[in-house]
Order: sequence, then C-alpha cells, then structure tokens
Amino acid sequence: MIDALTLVLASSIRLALPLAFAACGEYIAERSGTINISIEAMMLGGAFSAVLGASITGSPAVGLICGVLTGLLIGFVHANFSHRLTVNTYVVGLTLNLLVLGLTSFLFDLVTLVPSQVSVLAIPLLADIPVIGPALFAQRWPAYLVWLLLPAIWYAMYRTRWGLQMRATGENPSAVDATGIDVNKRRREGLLLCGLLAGLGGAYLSVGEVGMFNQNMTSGRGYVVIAAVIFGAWTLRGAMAGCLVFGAADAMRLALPALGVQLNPQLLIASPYILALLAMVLFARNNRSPSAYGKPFTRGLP
Amino acid sequence: MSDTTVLAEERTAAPRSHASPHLRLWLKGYPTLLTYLASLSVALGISASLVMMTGVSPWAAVVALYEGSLSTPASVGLALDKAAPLLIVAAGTVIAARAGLFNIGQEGQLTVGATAACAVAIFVPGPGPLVLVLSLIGGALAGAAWAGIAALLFYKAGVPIVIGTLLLVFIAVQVVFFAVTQPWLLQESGPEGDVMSPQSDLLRTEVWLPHIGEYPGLNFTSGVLIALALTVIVAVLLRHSVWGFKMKMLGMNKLAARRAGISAAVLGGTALLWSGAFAGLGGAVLLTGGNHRLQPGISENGGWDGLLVALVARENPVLAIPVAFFFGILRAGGGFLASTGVPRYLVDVVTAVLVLAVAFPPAFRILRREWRARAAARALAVEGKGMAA
Amino acid sequence: NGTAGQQPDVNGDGKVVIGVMSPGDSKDNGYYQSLVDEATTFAKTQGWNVITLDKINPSDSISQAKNLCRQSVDLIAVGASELKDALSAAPEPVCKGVHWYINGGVGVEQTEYFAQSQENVKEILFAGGLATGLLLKKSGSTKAGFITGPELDFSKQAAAGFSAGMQAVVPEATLVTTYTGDLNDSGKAREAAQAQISLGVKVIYPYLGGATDAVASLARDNQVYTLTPGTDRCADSVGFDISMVFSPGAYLAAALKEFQKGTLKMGQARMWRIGVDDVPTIVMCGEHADLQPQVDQFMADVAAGKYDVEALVGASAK
Amino acid sequence: MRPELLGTSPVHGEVPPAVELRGITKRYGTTIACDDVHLSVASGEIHGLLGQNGAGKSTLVKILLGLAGRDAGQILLHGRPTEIPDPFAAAELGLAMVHQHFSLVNELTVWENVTLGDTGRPDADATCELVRSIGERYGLVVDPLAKVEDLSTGQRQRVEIIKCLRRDPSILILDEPTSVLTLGDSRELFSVLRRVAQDEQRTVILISHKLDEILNATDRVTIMRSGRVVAQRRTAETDERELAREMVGRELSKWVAASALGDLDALVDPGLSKDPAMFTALRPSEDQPAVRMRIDAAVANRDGRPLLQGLTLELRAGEILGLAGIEGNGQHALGDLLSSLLPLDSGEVRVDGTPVPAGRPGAMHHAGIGVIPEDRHQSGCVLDMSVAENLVLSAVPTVSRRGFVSRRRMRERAEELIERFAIATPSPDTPMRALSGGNQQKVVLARELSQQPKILVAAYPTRGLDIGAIEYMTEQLHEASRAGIAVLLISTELEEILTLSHRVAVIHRGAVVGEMPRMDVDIERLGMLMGGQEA
Ligand SMILES: Nc1ncnc2c1ncn2[C@@H]1O[C@H](COP(=O)(O)OP(=O)(O)OP(=O)(O)O)[C@@H](O)[C@H]1O
Ligand SMILES: Nc1ncnc2c1ncn2[C@@H]1O[C@H](COP(=O)(O)OP(=O)(O)OP(=O)(O)O)[C@@H](O)[C@H]1O
Ligand SMILES: [Mg+2]
Ligand SMILES: [Mg+2]
Repeated sequence: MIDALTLVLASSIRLALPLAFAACGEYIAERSGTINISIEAMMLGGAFSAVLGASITGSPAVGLICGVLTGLLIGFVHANFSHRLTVNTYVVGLTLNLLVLGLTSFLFDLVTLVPSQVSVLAIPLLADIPVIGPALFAQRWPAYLVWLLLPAIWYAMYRTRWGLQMRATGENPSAVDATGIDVNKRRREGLLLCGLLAGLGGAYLSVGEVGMFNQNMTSGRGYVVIAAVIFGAWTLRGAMAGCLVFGAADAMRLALPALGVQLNPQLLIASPYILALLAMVLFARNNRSPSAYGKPFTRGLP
Repeated sequence: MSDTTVLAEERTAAPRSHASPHLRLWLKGYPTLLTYLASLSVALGISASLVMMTGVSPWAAVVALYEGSLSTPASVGLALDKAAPLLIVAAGTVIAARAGLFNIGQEGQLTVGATAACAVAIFVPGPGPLVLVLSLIGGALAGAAWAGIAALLFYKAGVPIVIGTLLLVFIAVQVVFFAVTQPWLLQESGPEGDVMSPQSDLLRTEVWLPHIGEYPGLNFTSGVLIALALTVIVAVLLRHSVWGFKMKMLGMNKLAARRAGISAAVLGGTALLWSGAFAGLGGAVLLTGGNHRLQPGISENGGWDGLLVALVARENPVLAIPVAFFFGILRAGGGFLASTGVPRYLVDVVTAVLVLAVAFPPAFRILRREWRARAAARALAVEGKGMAA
Repeated sequence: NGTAGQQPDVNGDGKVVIGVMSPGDSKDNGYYQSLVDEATTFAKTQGWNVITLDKINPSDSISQAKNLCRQSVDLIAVGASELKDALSAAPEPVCKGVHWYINGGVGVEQTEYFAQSQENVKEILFAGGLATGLLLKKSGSTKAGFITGPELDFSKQAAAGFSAGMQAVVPEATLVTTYTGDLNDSGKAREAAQAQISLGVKVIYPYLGGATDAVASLARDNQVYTLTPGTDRCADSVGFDISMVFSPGAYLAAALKEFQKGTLKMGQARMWRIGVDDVPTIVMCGEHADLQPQVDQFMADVAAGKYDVEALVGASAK
Repeated sequence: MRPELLGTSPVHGEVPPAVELRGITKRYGTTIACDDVHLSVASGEIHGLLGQNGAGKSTLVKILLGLAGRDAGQILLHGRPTEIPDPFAAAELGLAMVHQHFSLVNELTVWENVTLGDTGRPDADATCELVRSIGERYGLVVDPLAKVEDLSTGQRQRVEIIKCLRRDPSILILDEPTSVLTLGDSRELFSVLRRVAQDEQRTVILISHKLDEILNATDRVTIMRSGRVVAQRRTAETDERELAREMVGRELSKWVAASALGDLDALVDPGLSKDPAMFTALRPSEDQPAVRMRIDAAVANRDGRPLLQGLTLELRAGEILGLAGIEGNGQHALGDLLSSLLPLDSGEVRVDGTPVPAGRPGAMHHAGIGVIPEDRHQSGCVLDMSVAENLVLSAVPTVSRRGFVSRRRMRERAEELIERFAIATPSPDTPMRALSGGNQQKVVLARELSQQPKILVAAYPTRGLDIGAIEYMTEQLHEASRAGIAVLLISTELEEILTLSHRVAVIHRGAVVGEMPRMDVDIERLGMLMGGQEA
C-alpha cells in the first residue's frame, strides 16, 4: 500500500513537472490578458529543440537551454503578430500550433537524434523520507528549478511595479494606456515569458523525463496547462495545484492497472477539462478571470 | 545666427525633399498591394526551401498543389468538398462573433455533431432521404447542445465563453472515442470474435449526401450548396434584419442593449447555439458527404480550420467564401502534394505560413498608420524647434 | 513493358509505380517503417518507383487513395486494415485498372479488386508469449507487463494472446496490461513502464508506436527484458531481447515479387502463418540465442495445432 | 485683481508662460475640432476653458496630453517647444489630467490605482499614507484599501483627482471635474485648486460648462466656439452674461442664465415668479393631473448592499418631478429600476395602474418609460455604431418592415432628429464615438423623446452640457411635460432641480424623505432633508 502510494505520488510529480513549468508561463500571459493557445506549440518546439541541441552538443543541459530559446522564439512570433500587428491572437495561436507540429515532425525525419537525458539529483537524507522523499527529493536536477521559479514569479507579479502593470493590463487596458503604460508591450512581455517557461516545460519533458523525442510528443499537454491555470482561478498557487491534480489523474490511470484497478480511460483522459470547468462553476464567486481576458487592445479615445 | 540655423535646417531638409518623387508616389499608391506581395513571397520562399530539403523541386510541388486542386474539374470538385464544412463552421462562428461572443469550440461541436448525425443515420429506420435530413438536423442539434453547455456555463456560472467552448473540445474528442469503442453504441459490427476497429459501420448509401455532377466532370457533394446557401442567408440576416441589428448592438455594448430591452442571455445564448448548430451541421456534412463512417479523427481539424476561416475573413461571411475555398484548395492540393512524396505535415507547415502571410498585410497597414502619426508628430517637433531658434 | 492490364505495368504507361499507404509513421523504425523500407528496396532492384503516404488518418484514406490513383500508379499497397476504406476507391473511375494489395491483418472482407495478406495475431502473440515464458523461467519470475496505446479490440486481443502463451509455459505467470491511450506519448508510456517495473515485472512488451524506444530503454536500464512490436531489431542499440517479426513489409515484399512475376491474383487472400512461412517469426536476441531452438519448436507446435490457441486466448481474455 | 496676473498676458511677458499653444489645428475628417488655437497660461494661474459642446475643449487638452495627434501648430512648455507623442511623455513633462471619463482599474484597490502610473517599487503603506494625506489636505476622503469597483461614481472621481495630484504635476488639467461631484465637494475642490495654483505655483487648466465655477475659480478664461478661440478675458473683468454671450453667440433669457449660472438666490427670489418664462415653467399644464406612474415601497439590495429602502414615488401627467438628494443615496438604483436593470426584492412599479415586472429586459420600456441614463457613455449609446443607428437603438421596429431594417427609413428618421435636436455631427453615418460628449447626450435625448414615452426619466440630464444645450434641454423637458408626459428629473444639482421641476422630492438612503411643490421650496429645509435630518 505504502509502496503503491509512493509510486503514484512520484509518478504524479514526474507527470506534473512539465505542466508546472509551462503553467507558470501561461499564468503570466493570462494575467496580462492573453489566452495563449500556442503554448502547445511552445512546449512541442521546446521538447524537440532540446533533444536536437542535446544530441548536437552531447549535453542535455545545453539541450534545455535550446528548448527555452525555441519557446522564446515562438513567444516572440506570437507576441509580435498578435500584440504589435493586432492579428487575432487565436489565428496566431492555432496557426503556430499547426506550424510547429508540422515543422518538428518534418525535421524529426530529416535529422537523426541521439537519446540523452539529464541526471537525477537525489538530495541526501530528504530523499530517504518515506512516501514523499522519492517524489520530491529524488528528481532530475532541473525539476528543482520550480522551487526558484514559483517565489520569483509571485514576487514579480505582486510586489513589483511591472507585475502591478501586468495585472492591470489584464483587467482594464485602456485605463492602463491612459496612465501612460504601453499595454501591448506588457502583453508581449507576458508572451515572451510564457514562451520561455513553456519551452522549458517541453524541454524538461523530452531531455528530462523521457530522454528522447518522438513525433507530437507533447500530445495536447499545452491545453492541459491552460486547463490547469483556469482550474487554479488565475492564481499561481491554484495553477500549480491544477498541474498536480492532473498529473495525479494520469499517474492513477497509468499506475492503477499495475495495482490491479481499471477505470474508464476516456473519462480519465477528459478529466482535466471536466475538473477545470467544475472548479469554475463551483467556486464561481472568487473565480474571476481577468476582465480583458482574451480581448485585443487597440488604442482609441478613452 | 538665426539664419545659419535656418540654413542648417534647409541642408538637413534637402535630401528628404529630393528623394525620387515618382518612387515615393508609387509607394504611397500601392503600399498594401506591396506588403501582400512581400509577405506572400516570403511565405512561399520559406515553403520552397523546406520543400527543397525533401529533395522535391518546389516547382514540382506547386504543380502538384495545382493538379490536386484546380487542374481538372474533378479536382476543383474535391477542393469544393473540402471547403464546404469549413464554410459552414465559419458562417456559424460569424454569428456568435457578431453578438460579441467568442466561440472557439467549433472543433468539439463539429465532432459531436458528426457523432449524433452518425447515430441517427445508423439507428433511425426509414427512407434514405428522410433519414439523411434527420441526421443532418441531428448533427446541428447536437452541435447546438454542445455549445449550449458553454452558454449555460456562461450565463449561469459566469464561465467565459472562450474557456467553456475551448475546454469542451477536448471532452468532445473523448466522447466520440468512447462512442466508437463501445459495441453497444457506434462501434462497427462484425462476426463474433472478429477484431473491431474504433469506427462506426459504413453508412448505407441512401443516407449519403447526393453527389452532383459526374467524374471526370465537375462533381461535388450537395454539402457545397448547403454551405453556400447558409452563408448567404447568414450574411443577409446579419446585415439587414432587425435580429442582426440587435445582435450588433449586443455585441458592441451589452448595457445599452439591455436598456433597449434586449436580454443578453436570450439573444446571446441563441447566437451561441446557432454557431454550435452550424459547427454540428458541418460535422454532419463531413460524415454524410465525405467519410460515410464515423472515426475519432473525422474532423481532421475541420473545426479549428473553420474558425480560422472566419477569423482570416475578419468575421465577414461573404469574405469567408473565398477564404474557405482557399483552405479547400490547400487541403485537396495538400493531400495530392503528399502523394507526390512530400511529407504530409509539410503541407501543414505551408498552410500555416500562408495563413500568417495573408493575415500580415491588413494588420501591418494599421500599424503603419500609427507609425505615420508618430512620424508626423516628430516632424512637427523639428519644425517647432526651427521656429523657436 | 507489358501491354495494358498486365502486371507489373498495369496501366501500360511504360513505368511501374507502386503507391504505399501507411497509417503510422514511416520513420518509427518499427512496424510501419518496415512496410516502406521493404517495398522500396525491392522496387529499387526492379527500377520501379515508390510513392509513400504515411500517417494517413483512416477517415482520410479514400481521398488519399484517389490521389494515388491520379498519380498513375500500377499497384496500391495498403499497409494496414485500419485503412481498408481506401479499397472502396477501387471501383471508382479514377482508379480504373489499378491493382490493389492490402496487409489485412486478421483479414478484411474480400472483393475482386484486391489481393490481401492475412496473419493470425493471436497465434503470433501466443508464440511470443511462449518465448517470453522461457525468459520468465530463466529469471525465475512470474510477472510480465504489456503496454499499449488506446484500449482497442486488436490490442486487447494481442494482450490476451500474449498472456495465454506465457501461462502455457509458466502457469502461475501474470500479465499487467496498461493502456496509455496514445501509441506515441512516450512520457506516459514511460510512467506506465516505471509503475510496472516498480511492481517487479521482469519482462515488458511495449506494443507501441513512437513511444516504443522510450519504454525499451527504461526497461533495459532496469534489467527488464523487452520484445519488439513487429520487426527484427536484435542488432539494434536499444537492446531488445526478443524480436517479434510480423512486419507487414515482409508480406508486402513477397506480394511484390509475385506482382513482378505477374502472378499476384486480385480477389485472393494469402494467410501467413508462424512456424510455416519465414515470416511471421520470433528471433531470440544476443544472450538468449541459446533458447532459439526451443522457440522454433514452439512455433512449429503452434503451427501444428498442438495448442488450442483460440480456446486458451479466449480463456485468458475473460 | 491680482497684480502678477498683468504680466502673464501672452502679448508682452518677460517670464515665459508655463503652457503656450500656437496655431493648434486638429481635423477629424471633415469636422475641424480645433482651428488655429492660440492659448498661453502662466504658472500660478488657474485658466478656465469654456465652450459649447463640441467646441474642441477636450480635443485641445487631449493634444496637450499626447492622447491625440495634431495636424498643425506647436506646443511650448515654459518657452521651450516640446513634443508630446504619448501620455507617458506628458506625465514626464509634469502634465496631469483628470479625465472626463474615468480611467481606473476597477479590480485593483485605490492605492494600486494611485501608484499605477509611477516608477520604482510600489510601496503599499507609503501609498496608502499618501492617499490619506492628500485626501485630508484636499478634502477628498476615500479608503485607499477599498477596491474601486465598490466605490460610487463620486468616490471614483475623487480617486481620479488624487491620482494625478499625487504626481504633483506642474500643469494640472481638469475636464469637467465637478460634473459628478456634490456642490460641497466641488467647492472644496476649487479651494484646493486655488491653493495648488497660488501657494504651490502650479498651472491649472479647468474645463467646465458651469459659469459660476469658472467665475469663482479661475484667473483668466478662454472661450472657444466650434474649434476657434472667440474670446479671452480676465475673470475679474467679466461677468456671467458676457461669458454666456461669447460662448453661445447670443443673449440668453435671464431665467436659463440664472439656472445655468447656478445663481440660487435668483432662482428662489419670489420676484422671479413674475417672469413670464418662469410662470409657464413652474405651473403644471393641468391643475389636477392624472397619476401616470407609481412606485410603491420599493426595496432592492445589490449583493447585500441596500440600494432602495421602501422608496415610494408618484408621477403625474404633464408634471416634472425633481428628485433632489446627495449623490450616492439610491438615485442610480432608481434609474436602474426604471430601465429594467434592477429587480425588486419587494414593492412594485405601476404604470397607469398596471404593474410592470421589474428587472425583466425591456419591460419598463414597453410600459412607456423612456430613460436618459446618467452614464450615457456606458449604457446610453453604442459608441461604435453610427449616429443614425444610435437614434433608433430601442426603436428599431419603427424603421423596419417584416423583420428587416430599412436603411432608407432609418436615415430619414435620423436626418429629421438631427435637424430637430440640432445635433452637431458631420453626417448620420458618423460613428457615435466621434461626437463630443454633449452631442452624444443630445442623441440619447432625441431618441428617448422621439418615442413619445408616457414617462420620461432624466438622470442628471444637463451633466456635461453647455448652457446653450442646457437652455435647450430645459425647453425640451418643459415641452415634454406640456405634451402630457410625466417627467422624473434625477439630479444632485439644486439649480437644475429648481429650474425645471414643478414638484420637488428628496431621496435619502434609498427612500423619499420629503416632498414639496416648487413654489414653496425653501432651501434650508431642502438642505436638511438631503442631509437626512427631519424637518
Ligand atoms: N475621435 C474623433 N473622431 C472624429 N471627430 C471627433 C473625434 N473626437 C472629437 N471629434 C469632433 O471634434 C469636435 C470637438 O470635440 P470635443 O470632444 O473636443 O468637444 P468638447 O469641447 O469637449 O465638447 P464637450 O463639452 O461636449 O465635451 C466635435 O465636433 C467632435 O465631433
Ligand atoms: N438604503 C441605504 N442605506 C445605506 N446606504 C445606501 C442606501 N441606499 C444607497 N446607499 C449608498 O448609495 C450607494 C449605492 O447606491 P447608488 O449606487 O444608487 O448611489 P448613486 O446615487 O447611484 O451614486 P452614483 O450616482 O455615484 O452612482 C452606496 O454608496 C450606498 O452606501
Ligand atoms: Mg505504369
Ligand atoms: Mg469634452
């Protein structure tokens, strides 16, 4: 029983981590008012270029960086198309997803990739704690970045001027504009950060968890991330909780057969989206999305 | 000293004024056309270089695209068939958008629609044509219902439409998958102990959408006509009817609409239902017109692309017609291109690049207007300083 | 070059063109890749050219088939029964005169338009189970794992056959089956494998597509034996222990030979049987080569009907 | 007259003026919003900007603040030619503005809104402290920790003002700042401005339609008419009538002038009642008019917050009932109720004796209640639709046949109304957004009146209107009442009430606490009722 628990918990964490990195990014983007659909593209691009970078340089660490940069690049494209050129953000998002899926599959055929994976870093003592030890303290080293990211992001959003402006931008862009702040610049920044973190998430999936790439590797994780942010009512805490819950749902699905339990697969696969919707319905009161959520901003008279 | 500064002014000003006037005039005249040319050629350049990486000559690829979509009447028909469902979905999207509601869940509504249509076509007995009509209606209703969930979530629990519709897409996919893996539901039937694939039986031919024209001549399913008819109707109603007027009002200012006696929940809700119904119908047309059998992947992103059509057409139903056809060409030609040895997903890449290329110029025009304003301000500033000196 | 209607240049345009349709990734260095590779290698020797369409969505198979027809192909080889709808393009005017071949798996409803090859998945997987049984014995374990994508009839059947075979050798053996829902999601497949490993399975059968290698390498790192899903990869760096060879490529290659001779009969089905034909077969890799004779014996027995496969599989499916 | 003022006239000045505009011109398509405007304001001066609706005042300051570009002319700050491409640059140059329409983020707290425009690390405690201190210093009290969305309009206005005062700008611009403030608040504000200008040597530009404000608060005043500067005066050397004349370009009846000038004494002076205009104005058309609408013990709460508490009210045909009261006591709620935006917890609304379901969309409208809402911008019109369309928003059926809108009929109707109500718009197809604040209001008024309602509710009808328009509005409302329409006039401005109404009621904390005929109004009593004391 204990082993089973340990097993599922560890598995949940492993499955949640790539989501968590990306969710940090999506959270920022959404708070500044963008529903970033292209996060799927960002993750996939990150996953691919990470393995590519790793197999060229032979260092998975470098691979991670490549992944991050690719995510950043995709974020840059999205940002400039939708928040400088005011092309509808969903057009950009959908198109980018199409583009990156096609491109990675295409390149995946052209180049030959060598499997490579970052090493596990077990924290002495802590890793030996029963149940949570293996789950939390025996991860591959990039996993621990989360512990740096979360406080950093929270501080940036709630304690810095930039964060204040980001949040305001998501709520009432024209007011922010009248105050002399470049709304679309903030939103572009949001998307860049999102790309960066989503890229990291994808990279962690490929060179972190799996150690290799395969076609459409992320297979919809980006949308799960969006669901997680919604599930978390646009708070960082909540988003992380969402990732954990969804990770756990998958872990169950994958581990339970081994433990002799069977559940309806379709239901489990759909569970993140169902849960996200339920969360919004049940906690409708305090569950408010940013007012300018997904609304493009073009400067007009106030 | 003042006149020296003035001279300096002139000197700096001189080159500006003497720069080839013809060229500038021409640039002034056709900037948008130019940007279109530029962005499209960039897109084609990228596509070409990618194609070359596969060892196929870009020209051959272009020819293949053309052959697949436009060369013969038959292939035009194929492009039309591919375009029809997208156009229907797009028309629906426009309705919701007009009421200020952003439905991005067409993919889900379409899939559910196809499923319902299939169920009707298979389980409902009766004369073919009747059943066909019923299954089309069934598809529309199912799509509407699926959108209805989002509407309910919005008006009862305040879940933003975008979120509701988006998340329901991924639930819908699982619903279909469930349906086609359950023998007691839609999974294909066969001799006992035989291995069944996750798909429905082939629909009996009487419930297929009638085909118009004969191979090798121009031939396409009647879905194309349905799509065109619906789009025109939507265009007219939105533009000229009281209903359209109210929708516009609601879309632009809820509060004012409310004061004018419009219930957002009712009018907006129905708008959303309509767009869902259209998407569902798109699915039904896809099923009865093309595949004739339900499979998990039946939509082939038809919902997403339909949405894309509507957006690229800037939510203008009439404009959506050519755009949808453009997508039809890419889809039909794309399949053909693939069959010449270019990897399929390269077609997606090309499609994506082209969409961005088409979206770029109008957006760029707006941006340039801003730049001009800034530039003008700066020019004035220079002038001002000159006067001050 | 023969006159019109005669194999191989059926349409008599002076060149022979073979169209190959595959539902999966033709670069999965596994099941589907073999399909394409075998076809191309043989075609090369004959100076024919091959058009490959891979990752075809079943719902798209008809129009893809038509596209091939319009490329003036002489033979269309459909890689798997998922794409059987493609065959319904055969009567269409576009495809007039084109010859068809399908790798029918357990078999698709025969019409006069195409030749098909069939295999008995249960038998093959059963035999695989037997071989696995030997490995379990060797490692003194009774636990094996089976990881595959969506929960579909064919994968259920495969699992059933596999476990039946295992139990025929090690009666108390148990098989843990996990459905990840996606043949290519290596992340989830790995987690599934991880779970099975930590439950002490000694053999894992990654009955997967793109995710196969991810699982295999994890298994190897944990000294767990693995089998290939269809091709001979004993030489492969991933280090499989058993190669289950039932690749459609082998059947196709044979069909092409007949096509070249002009003896590929439309409207006929050919059943490929383990222990009888040279494919399907089972190859014990590297260190396990010593077990090969026993495995060959197994295959012969299966072919000879020593086991009531149907019944046994049926029983373990319950 | 203050001596240092003499120096600051643009003609001969040794000290360069704080702000100097030379030949500013701005076109919007065909309309010329600003036409070769010259203006110079010295530091330490409060400069009034006066003009009819659409005169170009807002445009001018928008240009000054980088919110709108200009077509010609130049801006000099402290003698230096300056370019102001965007609001941020404006802020850096020490220009700050209180917008005619708010620019607050409702979801953030007051202090967050206040600090939004600054740089450097935001400091909650310091900012809150700042808000409090400014609040005390300038008499603009508001809780820094409150969320803006919980504040009433007036309180939001205060936040706006604090927001730009705290930047301590060298040049402060206020566009109709008092339009939503109570009399007391605005008096307070002007003493603030005076201090700001004199003691702290800042420059203040004040846009207003209220002549008394201009006269009390400013040192000099510039008057604009249709984009041009038509006059500049030292406030001390001019008077209401002159200003009014310059502004409108003609004489006004003493009556309207008095009201527009907020000359209370004039309004209650019994002698006035002999003025014939007044006579017709204050007498209801019939002597024993029929009751048109009756609100009975209406009670309503919005998420726990009491809005209406047993409000009872009676409207009679051909009579104007003025509802006086201090802003924030349920006027808004009442307006919402009568536009079917607010359902009732108890009580009922009857029109001609038949009850009307409160809160059901369109119910009140169908019952024959027309509303000129307080916040025209937000709920009175659709800024992105054309003027013509806005003129028929609630009356589409009248211009449509068999479910289809007839463009022709709509245009005809629009042209007729534009003509009749003298709406300044380039064409019926101009987007509403392009109209000046005042003209937008005229559109709403025109629409509501043109539908011959049984009852007309006018909330703050003259808010943001120039006196020309006020005079006009006054006539329109009298016109309406003479036509037998029962008019409910909601306002916080006593002058307005006294000018227009036949009967005066007082609302306090969501209930009517007193009522009296116009003739025997006594300011003292009124004030006490509004303050909540029984009298
Ligand atoms: N964005 C715009 N597009 C077109 N015309 C405009 C625009 N903004 C203002 N105008 C026109 O410029 C003129 C001046 O407008 P402005 O808002 O400056 O008037 P105003 O003096 O502020 O009037 P009010 O006192 O009613 O606010 C009006 O005729 C208006 O129609
Ligand atoms: N019965 C009441 N008891 C206590 N407070 C009340 C009552 N009625 C109204 N208020 C106060 O009035 C405000 C809400 O009423 P409402 O919004 O209608 O005011 P308002 O007149 O519309 O103000 P504004 O015109 O600025 O919107 C709140 O500040 C509330 O405290
Ligand atoms: Mg040939
Ligand atoms: Mg104004």
